[in-house]
Amino acid sequence: MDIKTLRELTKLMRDNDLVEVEVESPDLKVKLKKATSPVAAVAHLAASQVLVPAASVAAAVPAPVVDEFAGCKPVISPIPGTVYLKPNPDAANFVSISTPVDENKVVCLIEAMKVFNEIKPDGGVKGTIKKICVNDGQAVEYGTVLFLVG
Amino acid sequence: MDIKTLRELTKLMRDNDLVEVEVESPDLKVKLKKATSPVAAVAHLAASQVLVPAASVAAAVPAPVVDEFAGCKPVISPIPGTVYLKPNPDAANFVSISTPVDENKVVCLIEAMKVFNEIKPDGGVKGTIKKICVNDGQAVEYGTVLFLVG
Amino acid sequence: MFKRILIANRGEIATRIIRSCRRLGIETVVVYSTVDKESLAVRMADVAICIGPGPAKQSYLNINNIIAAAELADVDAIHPGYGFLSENSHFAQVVRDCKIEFIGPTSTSMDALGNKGKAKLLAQEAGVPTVPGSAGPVLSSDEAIQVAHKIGYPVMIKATSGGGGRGMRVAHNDASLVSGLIQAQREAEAAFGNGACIVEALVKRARHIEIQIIGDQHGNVVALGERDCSTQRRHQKLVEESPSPVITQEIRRNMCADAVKLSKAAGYYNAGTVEFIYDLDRKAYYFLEMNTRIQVEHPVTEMVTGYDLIKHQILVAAGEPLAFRQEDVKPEGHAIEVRINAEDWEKEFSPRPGRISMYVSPSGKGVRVDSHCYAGYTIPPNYDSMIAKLIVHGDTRAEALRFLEQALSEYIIEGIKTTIPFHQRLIRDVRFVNNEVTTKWVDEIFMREH
Amino acid sequence: MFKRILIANRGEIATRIIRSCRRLGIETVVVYSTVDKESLAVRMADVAICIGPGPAKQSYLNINNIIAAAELADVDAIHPGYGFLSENSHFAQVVRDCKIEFIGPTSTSMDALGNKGKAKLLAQEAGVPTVPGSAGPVLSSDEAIQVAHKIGYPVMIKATSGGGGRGMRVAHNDASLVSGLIQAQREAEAAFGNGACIVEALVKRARHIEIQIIGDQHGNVVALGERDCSTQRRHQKLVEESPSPVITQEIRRNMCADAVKLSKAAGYYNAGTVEFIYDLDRKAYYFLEMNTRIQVEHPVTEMVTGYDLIKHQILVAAGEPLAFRQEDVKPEGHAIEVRINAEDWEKEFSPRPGRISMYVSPSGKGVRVDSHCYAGYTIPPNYDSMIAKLIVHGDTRAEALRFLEQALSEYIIEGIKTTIPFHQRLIRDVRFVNNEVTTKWVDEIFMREH
Repeated sequence: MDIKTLRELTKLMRDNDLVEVEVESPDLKVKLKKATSPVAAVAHLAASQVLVPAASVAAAVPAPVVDEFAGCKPVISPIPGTVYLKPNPDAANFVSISTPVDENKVVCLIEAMKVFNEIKPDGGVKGTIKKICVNDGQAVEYGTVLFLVG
Repeated sequence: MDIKTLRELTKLMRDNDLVEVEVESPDLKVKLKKATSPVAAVAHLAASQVLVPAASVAAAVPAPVVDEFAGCKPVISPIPGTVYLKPNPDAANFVSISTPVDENKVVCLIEAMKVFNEIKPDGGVKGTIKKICVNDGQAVEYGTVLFLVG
Repeated sequence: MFKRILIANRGEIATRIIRSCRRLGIETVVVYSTVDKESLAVRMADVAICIGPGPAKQSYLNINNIIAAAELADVDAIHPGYGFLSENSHFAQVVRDCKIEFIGPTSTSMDALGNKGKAKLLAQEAGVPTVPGSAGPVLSSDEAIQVAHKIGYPVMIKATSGGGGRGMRVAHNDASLVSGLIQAQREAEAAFGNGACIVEALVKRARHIEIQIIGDQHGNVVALGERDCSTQRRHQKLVEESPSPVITQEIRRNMCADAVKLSKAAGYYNAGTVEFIYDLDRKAYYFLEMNTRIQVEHPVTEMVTGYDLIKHQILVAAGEPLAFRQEDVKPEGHAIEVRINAEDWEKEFSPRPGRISMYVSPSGKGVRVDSHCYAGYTIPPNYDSMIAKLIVHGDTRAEALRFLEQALSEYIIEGIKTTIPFHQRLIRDVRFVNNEVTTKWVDEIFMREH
Repeated sequence: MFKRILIANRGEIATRIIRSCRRLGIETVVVYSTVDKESLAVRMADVAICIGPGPAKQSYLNINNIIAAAELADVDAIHPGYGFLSENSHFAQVVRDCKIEFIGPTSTSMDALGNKGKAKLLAQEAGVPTVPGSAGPVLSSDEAIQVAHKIGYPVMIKATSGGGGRGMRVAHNDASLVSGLIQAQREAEAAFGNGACIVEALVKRARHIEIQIIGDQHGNVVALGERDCSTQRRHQKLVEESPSPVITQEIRRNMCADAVKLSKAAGYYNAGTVEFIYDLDRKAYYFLEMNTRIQVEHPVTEMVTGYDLIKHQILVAAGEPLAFRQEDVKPEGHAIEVRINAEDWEKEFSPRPGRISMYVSPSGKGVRVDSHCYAGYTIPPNYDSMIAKLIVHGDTRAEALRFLEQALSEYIIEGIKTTIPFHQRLIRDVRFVNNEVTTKWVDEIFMREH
């Protein structure tokens, strides 16, 4: 084993605010654990995965992100309100799995203060919808992950 | 494995505020764990090694026990008091490194309540002195490790 | 009565408001920024809604998101706490326009009293003494010089908007008046978007004494005695106490009556504080400004009067008449509050946010701690550095000081630096003990000796 | 005065003693077992010395190791706290033989009062009322029957050594008296190494009321009023308050006078508690036993009298005359203490030691918490399960109860189960509020309903 791998792992922990890392490969098994407060959200992941920023994940997704969505970027709610996945009750959803999206594509509405706000992925997020994380009519807060795009 | 790797691992822990590190590779298995509070420093070593009871180590040995003393058993102080390594100021020490000891061998005196208590390794501990952990005249408490025997 | 209240604030005041709501059986909704996810208020509240990222502008000052949260949670009222949007009359108006009660005064009286220049005029009309000076903002250097000559140097230049010492200058002659005025106007323009400044007489040896009032929507206003907040550093209060150890019973009575007069003149209701400057040489007080919200130091008044001010804020906001009359208010004993900040007092009180590794707060007869901290909590760097208010209450000032010394010595906060050691030195200083402190004493004397 | 005191105890009382030592400028040395290494007392003390492993017999009851630590640390005195060695007259003697002061009474008066049979005789000689019954231990079944016939059934059989309900039996007729006596004797022999039992009249509706006294080495003894500890479960106190809501001023005065009389008769000094049983039907009180140490519930008396009992214990142990006289003692208001234990009250109050993950204690006017707990602390399974004492003080009992309800609702302890929910139910029970509780009420009525 080499200490360099470990150093890189700890950097990964720091950068992503992880408190525990376990990696197991045929020739190496590593477990790293940080001092932690009881409440902190803990993410377990396999090596080589890229993380969704901890804060947004912690704010909204109760279950740990697992590798099928590794590399995805989240579209988050910018305001507390109610999500609508379709423009009106009889219409089809704005997007479904595999719909290509970019900063010009409306992905859902969030009703707040009687106003229906059109939500579009912001600049950096483009690709196709990989996961729809909310239900139609669900209450969301700032930071709630609405979609994963990859 | 060499002590240098261990030192680097502990530095890594310090620098990154880790409380637990486990590494397993074909040629090495290490687990390092910090006491969760700032005061205690407890080290668990490789699988095959026999451990010094955590509490006694915590009470007296500030630095982690490393493998040259792996497998050693401690002789602990049964009472708070003052250690004397020799029967009188002009005499030689009761024991020195490599002295064979068993439950009949006086290894030091502990003065408590004006009484000089003869300390002998208890039943399970026998072998030769591997390390003298206290100085002549030093104050000790219950659990202070006096000697390591292996 | 309200069924559910949203708390548009954070930190200790959010937990403080939750406590009073529980006492009243009212559900609580807190809004929070992403960095406050682990805060005690979020844990204590019945509902917590994230409204934005760390920077206050995008969360605790984000009116849209707060209103959206209030509607989502279907609350009856919003308590703004202190700081953030608490003195923003536009926010108060938006809240009320949404048919949600704002727990505070009307936007109109906030506007009338929140602006220093306007408030001074109102005070003068009501017959409340004000510092001699310009009748309103000075419009030119010439006008400023005229005023200064009439009241005599030294004079103080002050921005009408503002606070915290910004937009303030002292002038000893015409030249420093002219240059100081320009500087103060620029500073105020930059900081508050309003450069208007007034000129007034400088009080050399001042105590800061304020009167807590509370009014209902039926025209009743009651004064709850004074708080002496003269121990300040750079215009930031460090210690507050009641009663003031330097004023007579007669002055106290007059200040209270004037505070009520002014509040009534502005049609004010809910809790408010009328700040006065007390001139130790002239033994006279002058109206300074009014804070149209609950204040950090309100527990001092709670300890001596026995009234839960947050509770009564909520009751009068719900339209109830005040539960007590002026003659019911009988302050007892002596209360002192010290503000404990996550700061290194030896390094210019620079903030020291970080993780609290160990936290044990003091307790005992006459000891109260208002705090949102706990072991394992990480103080975010985004907001102010106050982490606790330690309040003591004794039969006498001497007893209160003994309780305070003991409580400070018992307070264990590890992992970050705090101002506890500063307070320990301060309260042992014979000049503090003997009440020889003025509002400039910490800056000009105490800090230079340490 | 003492320069350095060793505290031969753990938990909240160790931290409590450290606080008073600090107030007096006395250095503190705590002894601790290996499982208490992370305890708050170890952190707070100036010096901490490990004296043995977890089991109390090898550490907190290990006289040799405690004395060795005292000599190593060169202390002037030892405070035994409550429990452990606090009522061990042999320990007190060994300490004094080593020229170290024992902060407590003489071994002689401990012996005279610590044994229930001897103490009862002493009380009778001093003219203090005792429960009608045998003049001392009964030596045979015949003698027991004779006594029972004289005082009338039902009667109580009680071990002369003992406490906590062990070695106690009720008998309603000759047969149950004979079998109960044998059982009680066996139980007491096993538990305390002494099988002697007395027989006395059974008080059907009893309140437990005790008088706190403190005496100096110059013959002064002062009574500090009573504590009513009638809310008990299996003879373990759950709630203590002062004043007692069920006795008259005259009875209070007589109990205090009798407590002083008994203490003087035994040449008693330092703090002690004279326990009485109060018969609600006969409106009469009888001496029960004396506790020759500070008690768990001493803060109740501190809150109403304003005296720091631990401080005065230390002062009188150092030979100083009592700092106050009987006429100075003027209890004010009403204080209530509840004991918060790490127990699951719904599972027969079984202990639930473990790690406290989150800990936020209540604060506010009239609220005091004596505790050694903090977030991150692991309660070891080796000792008793008490983790905090919550004490409130109001002007009236009703106000104290309001403070208590609020404080209980604010207390956050996560990671372990505590008896907070039990206390929340208890203090809302109308029979508790209306003082209809007897010493058996929790066992026989409240717990069956829940």
